[in-house]
Amino acid sequence: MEIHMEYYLVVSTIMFFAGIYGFITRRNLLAILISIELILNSVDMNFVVFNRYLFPEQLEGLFFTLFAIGISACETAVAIAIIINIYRNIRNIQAKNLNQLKD
Amino acid sequence: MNSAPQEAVFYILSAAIVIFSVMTVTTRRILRSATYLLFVLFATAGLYFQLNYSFLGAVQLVIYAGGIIILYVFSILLTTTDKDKVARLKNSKILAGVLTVLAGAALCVFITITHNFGPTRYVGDEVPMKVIGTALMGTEKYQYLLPFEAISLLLLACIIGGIIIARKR
Amino acid sequence: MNILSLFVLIPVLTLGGLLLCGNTRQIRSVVATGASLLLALAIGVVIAFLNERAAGNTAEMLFRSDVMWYKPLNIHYSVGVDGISVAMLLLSAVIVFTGTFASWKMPFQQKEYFMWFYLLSVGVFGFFISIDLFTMFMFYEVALIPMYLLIGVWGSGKKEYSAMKLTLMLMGGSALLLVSILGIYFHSAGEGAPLSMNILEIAQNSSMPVELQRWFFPLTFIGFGVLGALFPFHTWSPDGHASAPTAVSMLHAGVLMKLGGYGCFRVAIFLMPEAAKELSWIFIILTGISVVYGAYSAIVQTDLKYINAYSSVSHCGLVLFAILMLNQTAMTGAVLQMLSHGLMTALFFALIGMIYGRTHTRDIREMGGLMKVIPFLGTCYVIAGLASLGLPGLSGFVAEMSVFVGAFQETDTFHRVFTIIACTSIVITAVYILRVVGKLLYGGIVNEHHLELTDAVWYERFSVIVLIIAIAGIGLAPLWLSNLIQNSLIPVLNQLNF
Amino acid sequence: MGYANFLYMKGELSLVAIIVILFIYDIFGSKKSLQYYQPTACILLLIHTLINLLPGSETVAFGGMYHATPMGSIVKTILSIGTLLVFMQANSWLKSEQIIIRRGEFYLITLSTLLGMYFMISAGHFLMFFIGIEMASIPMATLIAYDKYRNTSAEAAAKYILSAVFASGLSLYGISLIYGTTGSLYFEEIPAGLNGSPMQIMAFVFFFVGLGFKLSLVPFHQWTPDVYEGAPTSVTAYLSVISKGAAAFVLMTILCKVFAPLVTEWRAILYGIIIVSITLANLFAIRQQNIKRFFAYSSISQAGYIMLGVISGSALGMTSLVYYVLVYMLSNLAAFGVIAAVERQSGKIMIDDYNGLYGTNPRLSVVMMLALFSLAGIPPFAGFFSKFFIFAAAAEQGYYVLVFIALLNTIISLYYYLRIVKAMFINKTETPIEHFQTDAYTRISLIACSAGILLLGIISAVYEHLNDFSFGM
Amino acid sequence: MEYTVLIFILPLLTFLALGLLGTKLKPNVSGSIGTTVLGICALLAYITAANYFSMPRVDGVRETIIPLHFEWLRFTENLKIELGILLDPISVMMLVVITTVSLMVHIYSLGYMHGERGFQRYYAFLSLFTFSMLGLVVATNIFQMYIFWELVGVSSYLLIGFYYTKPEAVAASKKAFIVTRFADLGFLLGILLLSYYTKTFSFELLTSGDSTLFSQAAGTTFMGCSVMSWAMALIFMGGAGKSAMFPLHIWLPDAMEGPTPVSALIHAATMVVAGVYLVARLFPVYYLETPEVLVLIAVVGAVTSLYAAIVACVQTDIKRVLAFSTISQIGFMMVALGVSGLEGHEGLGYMASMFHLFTHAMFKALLFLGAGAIIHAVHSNEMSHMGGLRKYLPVTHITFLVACLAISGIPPFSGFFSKDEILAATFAFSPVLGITMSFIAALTAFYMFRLYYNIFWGEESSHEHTPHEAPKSMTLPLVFLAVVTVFAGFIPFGHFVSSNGEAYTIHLNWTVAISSVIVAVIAIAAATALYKKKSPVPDRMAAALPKLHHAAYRRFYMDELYLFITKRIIFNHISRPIAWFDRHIIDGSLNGLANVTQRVAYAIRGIQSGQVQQYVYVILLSTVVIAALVLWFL
Repeated sequence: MEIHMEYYLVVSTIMFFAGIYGFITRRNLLAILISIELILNSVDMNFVVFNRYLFPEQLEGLFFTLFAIGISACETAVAIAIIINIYRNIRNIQAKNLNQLKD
Repeated sequence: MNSAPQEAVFYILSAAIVIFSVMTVTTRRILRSATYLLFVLFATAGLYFQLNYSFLGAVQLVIYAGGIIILYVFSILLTTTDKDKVARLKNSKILAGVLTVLAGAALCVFITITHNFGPTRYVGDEVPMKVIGTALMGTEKYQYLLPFEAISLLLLACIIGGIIIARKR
Repeated sequence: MNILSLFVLIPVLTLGGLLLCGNTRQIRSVVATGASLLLALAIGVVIAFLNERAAGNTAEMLFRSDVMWYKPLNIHYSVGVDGISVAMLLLSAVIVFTGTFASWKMPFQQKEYFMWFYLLSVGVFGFFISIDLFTMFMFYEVALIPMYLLIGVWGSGKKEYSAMKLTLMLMGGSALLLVSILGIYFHSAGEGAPLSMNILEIAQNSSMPVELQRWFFPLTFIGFGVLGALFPFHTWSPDGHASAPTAVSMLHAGVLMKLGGYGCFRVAIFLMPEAAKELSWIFIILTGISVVYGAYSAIVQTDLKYINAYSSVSHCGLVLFAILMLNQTAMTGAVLQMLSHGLMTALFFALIGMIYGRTHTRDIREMGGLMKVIPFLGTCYVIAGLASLGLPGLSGFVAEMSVFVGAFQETDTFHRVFTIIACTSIVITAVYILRVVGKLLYGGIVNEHHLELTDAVWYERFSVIVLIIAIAGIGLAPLWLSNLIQNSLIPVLNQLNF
Repeated sequence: MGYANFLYMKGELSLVAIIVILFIYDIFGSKKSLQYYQPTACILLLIHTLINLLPGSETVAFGGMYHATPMGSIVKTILSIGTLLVFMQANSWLKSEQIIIRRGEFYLITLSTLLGMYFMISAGHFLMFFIGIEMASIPMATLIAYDKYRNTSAEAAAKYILSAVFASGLSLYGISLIYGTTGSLYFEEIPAGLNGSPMQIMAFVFFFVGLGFKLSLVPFHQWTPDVYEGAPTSVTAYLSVISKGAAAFVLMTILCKVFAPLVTEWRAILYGIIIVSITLANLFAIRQQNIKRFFAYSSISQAGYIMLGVISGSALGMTSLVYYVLVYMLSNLAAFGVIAAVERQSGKIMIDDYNGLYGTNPRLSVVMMLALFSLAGIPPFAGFFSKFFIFAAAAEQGYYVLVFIALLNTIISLYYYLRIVKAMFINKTETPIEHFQTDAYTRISLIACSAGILLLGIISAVYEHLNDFSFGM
Repeated sequence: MEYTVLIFILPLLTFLALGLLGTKLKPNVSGSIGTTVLGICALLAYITAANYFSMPRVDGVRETIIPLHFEWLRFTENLKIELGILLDPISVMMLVVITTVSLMVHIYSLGYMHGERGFQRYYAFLSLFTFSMLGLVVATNIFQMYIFWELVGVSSYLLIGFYYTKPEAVAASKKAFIVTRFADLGFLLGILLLSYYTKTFSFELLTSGDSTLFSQAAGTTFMGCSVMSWAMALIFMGGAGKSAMFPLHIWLPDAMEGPTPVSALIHAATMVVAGVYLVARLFPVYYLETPEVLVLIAVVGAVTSLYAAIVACVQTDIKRVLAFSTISQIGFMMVALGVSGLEGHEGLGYMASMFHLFTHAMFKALLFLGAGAIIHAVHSNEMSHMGGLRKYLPVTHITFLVACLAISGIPPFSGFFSKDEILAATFAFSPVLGITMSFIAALTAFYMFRLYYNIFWGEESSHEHTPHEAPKSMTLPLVFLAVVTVFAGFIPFGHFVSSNGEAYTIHLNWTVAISSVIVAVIAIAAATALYKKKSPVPDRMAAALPKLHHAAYRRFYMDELYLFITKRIIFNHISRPIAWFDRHIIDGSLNGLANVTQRVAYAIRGIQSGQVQQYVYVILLSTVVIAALVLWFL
């Protein structure tokens, strides 16, 4: 067993935080959404790896990943719908323009 | 999974994931960003295959790579204007982001590495489709009919909602 | 139906009646009925109480009634009265009664005014009949909030500021109180025994460890003390009283501030006697300061209501001071002082309101020689002043003397020194009372318009006279009252001597 | 067993049935018959509420995936009552010109989110929990964007969905680590695997973010004011009570059932979060001018109070929490009912606009005042009782200092609640909101809310009923 | 002797009736009601006295009778206030004095106050005062005394401030009340101390000579004095306040702003001697337990007497002169008590003091009423507006002269006898004191005749209208009192009143008597020389010692001191700072708290930037921080 499970986890963690970084630094709403995909994807990977390495008897991780992919698709769809709506309203999808509501 | 090629595959895919992830969030062109994301997703699917979760890999390819990325690309094309890329964050904000993210990542990685997960029991077998199918449609423990039904309702609701918001009227 | 529950029910019914009222006449008849019923009830309860006691009923609380309310927390609606509560009920009824007549004419929204007023009285009466900590606290808070609107809507001057300040400070007090009530509740019974909110049961169990009492006693005392105008938590009082409409000032200074003293006594000292003994010195210092401080502050005020408010700080300080002496005489004095201060300060505020209603100023520098034009109000003001400075034959004297004699039973130097300090207040009181009387009533007319003022009309006379009769009643025949109170103090004293 | 498992899910099934009926009605109903859509929806939901009124017994179905407790069932009933009230208040908004074409979908989506909450409440497995929480939040975003030609509505929706997805990402990460360290996603199996290792603690913290976000606890709260302000008022009402109530109950169940071994840790976390939530929200609320935004901060601080029940982890705490949620729901809905009515009538949503409201609309003002007093915890209104009980629950576990801090904050909160009372009763203005008549649905809902506020505290039966079914750690 | 209760009840009822009915009654109706009732009271008092003094002595001692008492308020088992009537020689004597003088004043006022606004009120207050004063003297216990003590103070306040539209009157009434109130604080503290250690208020017990009563206090000291000394000194402070002893005398001259009959009744004959009465009442306690306080009393009395006599010599307001004269004479009484012993002839001072109290009440009331008649005639208090009045006011002149002679100690007028006893007692105690008191007696004679000559002799000043003799209602009391003054000295006073209740036979100490008469005659002669005719000598004397004269005229700046303490110290340096502190520090800190909260609320608004990424950043940061904190600390 040369490939330690931790390797996978490190990779997924990096992906996770890359997503977070993207989320808080990208200016375009769609780019932010893309970063979210990274986050979700890394979580999926965690589940799969844990399932495979630690608890292979059941398929809990696998199924969780399966459903998570579905849910992330829903999220994306709704989020994109909203973003498009914003685009219609203000002809622009820059995050900084979402600033009418503030203290 | 003791063979060298396996390892090589893992390292290549890992490298791809790490590199493309970072590029996804650092490139200033949104379309490229989507493309890099696609690569990341591909690589992830590759890892699933490598872990012998072929079904999952396939789902990943079909839904993520096939479905979601296409959605992204269309909406990007629909909404992008030229001036978008000009927008840049202040360095201080980027720095704060980088530092926080690095701190978080360091914490997580440190804890992950130092954590004792106990003995790993790697079983390299492919999961048969039939097992997956029964589990998905069963009502016993470790079977997932209820979530399956629930997610269908979720999808329905999201579709209705998405349409309501996105349609022109 | 328990007779005591009527004290809550009558105001509630009055509220309901008011809701149906259309015109001023109906409103007045409803409130007059309600107030009279309450007064009659209070007198009836006092008589019934005395009869029961005379018949040899020695139960700690009479007219008990107990209904399970919130079972999971063992909260009961539990009522009962001892001599002290009976006295306070009578006081409240008198002041609600006179307050009703004092606000016979309201410039606007009379219905709403009386609704809040009676909601306030629900809280007051409920508080005095409760022997369950929860209901006690609930009624306490019921009494606080109507103040905000009564002052804010019908008040004068910087009413919004005052109303907010008063409400928030009193809520601050009740925040402390709630913590300590919870603390008391969760230590109300020994290991395994069911917890209780009932004051009598808690006192009987007395299972609260002293270390915890040390925490909760100050909280409770300050919590109630805020309402009792304990230095330095008294500043809501001058502003609040100054801005409040007449009857509200009456009820507030006359009754609501007594909730503080009563609560300190009934909850803080009764339930946490060990800590009371240990920590009383802190509060003796504070109340001692209150007594003198209020009096000195009153000397330089120019607004009639401010003078009276500071005087209330001084007098209520004396109440708490006396309670902390932890002996029978002083505590009797404390209760007497509550009654006495309640009545005379209500009288004061009623008169100030009536004078203000005529002169449209409360600044004593702008008034003078009013005795000549409004002799009735002037005379009554002098009587109130004399009561306040402790003239024998009026209630203040009896109360103050009981307090001082009681306080003198504590021999150590600390108590002595503070007792003497408190005693000096009788001189300072005389100074500010006479100053006001001199400036306001005597001397020449300052403002020519004041020559055309008319003296009190019937409803004003009525409420003032009722109050004066009550004050003189206590002052002339205090023995029955003091016996009533002294007998009721025995359980507390037993607690204190464990 | 098999598919008979579904029969255990009475509440969910009837809700699905309503969704389907309404869906079909919306699609196939003629334009004329659609005018009965609103009453139909309300009546169906009422029936649903009534048939699920009795709590039933504890059921485990789908091999532990679905775990219904009587308390959960009560919470569901409370939520459906709240939803019913929101429907009634939303009526006049839904009838407005721009929205009427999307009216049917409003009910469908709202009910789906309600269904999501049901799943959340009855989850016995993290997957169900996750699906439930997503189902309660993703379609919610579309509701928030319902006034889709209003920029703020869309902006609020974007902020909501982005924050929500981010929070659920963190939460998922936590769940994955929990899975990795305990080997199970079933609630009843997890406690055995929890040993308090750093990884599990970190996992818990990440997991907590998701629910913290839904409850809008500080520091996961910042979306709240923006979204509350931007969303259509009825949706804000829904968001502020139903979604929050469900999340609070679920948080308590999960903390008590699943994370019981980590009790020291989560109590410490909650301790800090409660203090920060209540205090910070109060400080923010003080100077708000927009009444919806104001209520957003108010709801954040209320969530902090709700957490006092959670931190106790006792049966008393759970009773108090559910009771608190119920009272809070009625009070908040009463307030939002008034806000919505005023907004529909005059378009005014600033606190200063309420100056002199009592002079022109005494009834609405009184309802608003009841709601505010109840929220501030003034007796004899129900809010006093709920606050008292929740404080009692926390004090029982010895959290006196926390209770004290919370109580000090009630002073600040009283200040800002009184600001509105002051505006309505004391302040005078040249141009008050004119007298108007609200529609029947709003009136009924406001009467119901007021009755609840007045009676819930005095009548102890509700609380005692709840207490029969509550459980703690 | 239960009927004695009527003596109190009747004035009280009169007060209530007149007070409540107020202006509904015609003035002369209320006046005659008040006077009639007081007549009855006086009659009853005489009957009481006759009955009491005709009772046989028990073991050679006059019995103390308590015909009536009931419990009024109970503090503890032992400490209870009883209201009742205690009859013993001094209280019976006081009953007679009070009712007599009061009756005279009532009658006199019918004329003097005729047509005044508030006539009814005046009679109501007079009744109240009479009631209170009577209650005071018959008190069975020290607390009852305190109660009536306060009531007396209030009636005095009300009567001084009778002309309430006059600012001076208002100020004077205020001053009188507050100063005596301050003294009463001492009285109260004294009572509290005394009663705490003796466990009783009762005079009977306290004066029974039972030293076990005081055993509890033994050994307790405070600032070097025994606690009993403190208690008794404090009680004396109360007495000193009422009796205008230096330095608490300042209210009395101002109190002359009240109607003159009131001054006669309250501020000359009755109330101001309450302090003397108090000391006399507690005399056994003073003598047996705290003799050092008696010395203090003697010293205070002497100082006061001297001070007042000096000041009286230069005053120009006739009522002020009389007021200082009163202070001085009360000083005599105090000195007499201070030097007295208890048993047998040791008790000469006590007897003399009481005797002087009695005679003084009569002739001082006479003087004041006479002064009233004069003022009535010339409408001024100032000597400069008088002079040569003997033609116009013959009755007044004669009676006034009688009183002057009495106070100067010229035999056979009553003052001679009583003052002589006092001087004898002081000489017996200490020759120095005796000489001092004799000197004061001389001063007394001097200033009284200065007054007399300035009023009735000397140059006539111009009058707006010719002064005329007062009406019958006013002259009648003058004549009556003059008669009493002439003959009272022959009463065998020691037979009735003595320090231990045994009969005491007065023996004139001829040395003292003759010397004091000589001194008085010299003083009168001096006054005759200086003031009978307009003479430049007094002015020159005043010019020779300008400072002393001025200081004496300004009453040695005692009023300025009083003003300094009240206005400067209490008002400006205590009350104002406290009020400021309250408004700015206490209130300010609360407002500050509110402001800080508001400030913070505004300061933190930036956190809510409206940027969703910032929100998310906060979520992330706090998640990491929470995780790190929990991991670190737990």
